[in-house]
Amino acid sequence: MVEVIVTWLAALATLGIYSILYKENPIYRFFEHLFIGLGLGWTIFEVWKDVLQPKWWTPMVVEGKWYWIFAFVLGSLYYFIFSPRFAWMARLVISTFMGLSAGLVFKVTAAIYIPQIEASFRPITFHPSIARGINNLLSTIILLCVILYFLFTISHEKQPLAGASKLGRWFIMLGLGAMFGSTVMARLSLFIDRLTFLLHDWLKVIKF
Amino acid sequence: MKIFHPVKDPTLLTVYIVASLVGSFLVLALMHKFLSLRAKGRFITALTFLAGFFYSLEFFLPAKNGKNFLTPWVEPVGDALAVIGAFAFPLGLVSLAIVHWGNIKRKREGWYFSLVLFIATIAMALSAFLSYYAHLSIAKKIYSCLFDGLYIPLGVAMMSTLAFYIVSAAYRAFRVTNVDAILMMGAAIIVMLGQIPFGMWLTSWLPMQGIVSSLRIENVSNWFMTVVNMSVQRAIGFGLAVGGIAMALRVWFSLERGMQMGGK
Amino acid sequence: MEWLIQLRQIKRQWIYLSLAVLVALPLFFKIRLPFFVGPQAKGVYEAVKNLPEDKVVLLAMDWGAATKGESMWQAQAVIEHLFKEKKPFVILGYDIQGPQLSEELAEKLAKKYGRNYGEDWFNVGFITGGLPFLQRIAKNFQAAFKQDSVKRKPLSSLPLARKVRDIHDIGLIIDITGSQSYGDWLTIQGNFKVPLAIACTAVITPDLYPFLDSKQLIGMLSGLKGAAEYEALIKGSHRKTTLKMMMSQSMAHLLIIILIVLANIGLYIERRRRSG
Amino acid sequence: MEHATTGVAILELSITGAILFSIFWARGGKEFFLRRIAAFSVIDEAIGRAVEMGRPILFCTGLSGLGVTFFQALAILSYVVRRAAEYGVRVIVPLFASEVYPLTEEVCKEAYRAAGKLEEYNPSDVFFLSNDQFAYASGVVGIMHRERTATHFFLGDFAAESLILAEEGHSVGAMQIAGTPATLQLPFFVAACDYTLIGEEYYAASAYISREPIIVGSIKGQDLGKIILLFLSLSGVIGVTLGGKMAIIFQNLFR
Repeated sequence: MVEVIVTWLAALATLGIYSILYKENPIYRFFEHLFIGLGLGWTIFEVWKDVLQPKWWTPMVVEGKWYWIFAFVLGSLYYFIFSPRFAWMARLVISTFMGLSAGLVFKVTAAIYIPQIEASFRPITFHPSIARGINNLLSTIILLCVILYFLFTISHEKQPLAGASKLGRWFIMLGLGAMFGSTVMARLSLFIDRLTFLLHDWLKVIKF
Repeated sequence: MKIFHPVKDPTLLTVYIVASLVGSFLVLALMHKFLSLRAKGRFITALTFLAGFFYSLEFFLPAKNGKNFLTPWVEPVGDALAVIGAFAFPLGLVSLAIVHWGNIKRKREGWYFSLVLFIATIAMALSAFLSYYAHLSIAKKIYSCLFDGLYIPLGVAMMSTLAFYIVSAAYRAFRVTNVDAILMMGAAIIVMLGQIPFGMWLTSWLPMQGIVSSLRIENVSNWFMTVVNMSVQRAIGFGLAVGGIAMALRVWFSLERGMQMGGK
Repeated sequence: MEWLIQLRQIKRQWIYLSLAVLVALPLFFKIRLPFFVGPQAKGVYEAVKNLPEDKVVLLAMDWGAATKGESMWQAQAVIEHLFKEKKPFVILGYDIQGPQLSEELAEKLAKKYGRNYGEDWFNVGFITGGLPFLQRIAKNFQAAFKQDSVKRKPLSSLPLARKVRDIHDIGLIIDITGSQSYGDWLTIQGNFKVPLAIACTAVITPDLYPFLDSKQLIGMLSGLKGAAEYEALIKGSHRKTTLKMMMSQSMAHLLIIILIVLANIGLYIERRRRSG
Repeated sequence: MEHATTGVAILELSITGAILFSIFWARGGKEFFLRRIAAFSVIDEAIGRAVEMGRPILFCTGLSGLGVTFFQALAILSYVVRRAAEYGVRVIVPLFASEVYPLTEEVCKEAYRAAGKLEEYNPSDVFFLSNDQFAYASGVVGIMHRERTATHFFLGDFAAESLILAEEGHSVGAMQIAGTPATLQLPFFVAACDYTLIGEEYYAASAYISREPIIVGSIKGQDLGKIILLFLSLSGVIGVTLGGKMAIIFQNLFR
């Protein structure tokens, strides 16, 4: 029984969201607010179950680590943000968070971009396969031109840089176009899945 | 770490907790009274500066078998950040509630949708807590209807609208107006054709081997992806790496005008 | 001539409606656009067909619900072909759901082709330990698994499982994956020279081309297109579900390209009229 | 990579050194040239459009949590809110991560104070909307249609929902400026928005907007950093092409 209700609710929710494609209307607005409300309710549950209980309440009350109350003190300082006289206390916590996350940039940059730097070392050798050599040469030229395009404090009027950065912008456009084209399939399959749900699971008008 | 050892006995524990609660607010009150506005500002800027050293030093300092003197603190600090951040969630909830309570109170047009939002929030939170902690079967049914019946499908439906938007975006953007648009359009069409069997059929008459085979649509499309696209993404990545470090340094040394918590 | 210029500003609601209709049509009616099966998909098909008599196929199901939209159809096409050609295979995988979901596929297809668990295929389920564990399997398959994941019985009790002693009894490895797991299988292929094919999600395809032209891979299935190409190769597979979905994809892709052409025609005529 | 290897430490610290050196060089009075970037020269025009139409501005920071991407978006938000406050135009800021709400609230209030309009500041224009990616997208789309926002800024971390926001934003007839380090979303912003900051242009925003000498100095540092990476990459290509010992050195540079 619950299955049938779930299928019907899912179908109505899907059609409600799709109504925005025609124009903004009360049906969409209803499902929009419903969606945000459900999301908030779920987050309230998740924040307690996954963060506050296991990482704060249990260590403090059950395991006796009394010093976790300071996390509560710091967390409560946020709430002084609305009072002009005490707002500086909120800034204590905010500025500490800003400093900590700024310091994190070195590890994040290393994890994401160092492998990219290593991958840019491509041998321009034509021995095993000529195509690979040409492609590696082209990749290096593209890398050079696109980086030159991003130079801000050097004027792009003078010749060697002007041509290279224009070429760089053209390669960027080709790259963006290729990225766009390669994503079309994935986005369409999202809709095809929804359509097969509506036609097969809900209306049962097509068979698989 | 001696003083920070756990306390098992419940009454002593409550004493410790209450004492530290009162103690910290006392310290804050004293700071509030005796520190001048400028001193508070400088203290806040100093906090940003000091906090910046934690993760950067932990990353750069040499680590003997994977640990340096800061490494043991990474996990607790991470948990503390998550917990303190979690305390900001109710504040965010309050900010949204104020907006929507305002709609209801002033009976602004469409106020009943704000009511729907409140009801949905309470219904989902209650049914989630009751079914998880109290294992009530009625709560489990309601939760299943709300979660599997509405919440998940709403997300999947919203994401699937991307199929429509990608079509209208392509229709509007790929116009022969300037070089940028032409290049982007050309690469997009080739890669799109390379993904469907019909596209491959268009150039299936070309030989399978040899130089000419590189003109087959799937090979041209793959060339765009593996040579052009990968190198462009890599070059953009180099810029972002440097830009990210620059932004972090501007924040770390409080150089950004709008974000100086300690004031100028 | 006036309406030609209007092609430049087709209202988006009409575009969305035509997309919905064009995508739905192939699901109802048998629409077949000209269809071409690429060399990579044929490579996998041939490898399965030419599997030596005494060898077994190893199906690595390194996918889960997240990439079901592509990986499940690939798994179904490959398993159906293995049953049709009566080629024995073993299922395992790095992902908890992969082996389970493909076991359901296998049981459903086994009824149609009259194949029996334990003789035509067996499943050792979810494996952990990454590459080192794969190295162990390659050297001594029997010792690596206490029991199979379906009947929960020792491998010696299953006739097919008894035959798989080590990597030399494996004639072909097919890794169906939505992640970087193919790296481990490439290493195994490098060490033991067992033919390897990879069925990946479309987004991973560009990463695999270098391994195709260096012949480390004998074939590849790329996303839903790969599944549709493979299913088209299997004669008599009546359902052709992936083919219908692939037709929907093709219709949508062609709609986009036609719209772009129309828009530019409208633009061209309008510009010529303004300058003419 | 849990801890920096010597190669990584040298590289990242030399980039940091280049940036700090340029900042002190600028603090010493050195003026730097900045090439024109279209998106930055139209920010005032975009705000002006909202003023003429008497309709609010939407500033969407996408899925950004607390981090450098969000800080850059905040630096731009601070400028946009200050300019908008001068003309009495509302800036609606729906947020995805609740932990960034206090910081955003504080920056907007400071912007109104800097514009000398603190009493007109309406705290409920900045609010936490949802931390579910697509609930957030559906909510922002609703705001666009109901508040009839005239100008949209999409600046920060974005994922798949970028195209929903950009396309619905276009259908509302708004002028849209976007910028994100999420390279995979650039094609959709370039296709659907009027101006898009590509890659590192996003991190040059605060320099272009504030034109403060110190921050423009850090942009010079970014250029020096890029030249370091470019030089490293090219020498790596040569080293690997030569093969032999050179290749091994470069392959293990960061091990």
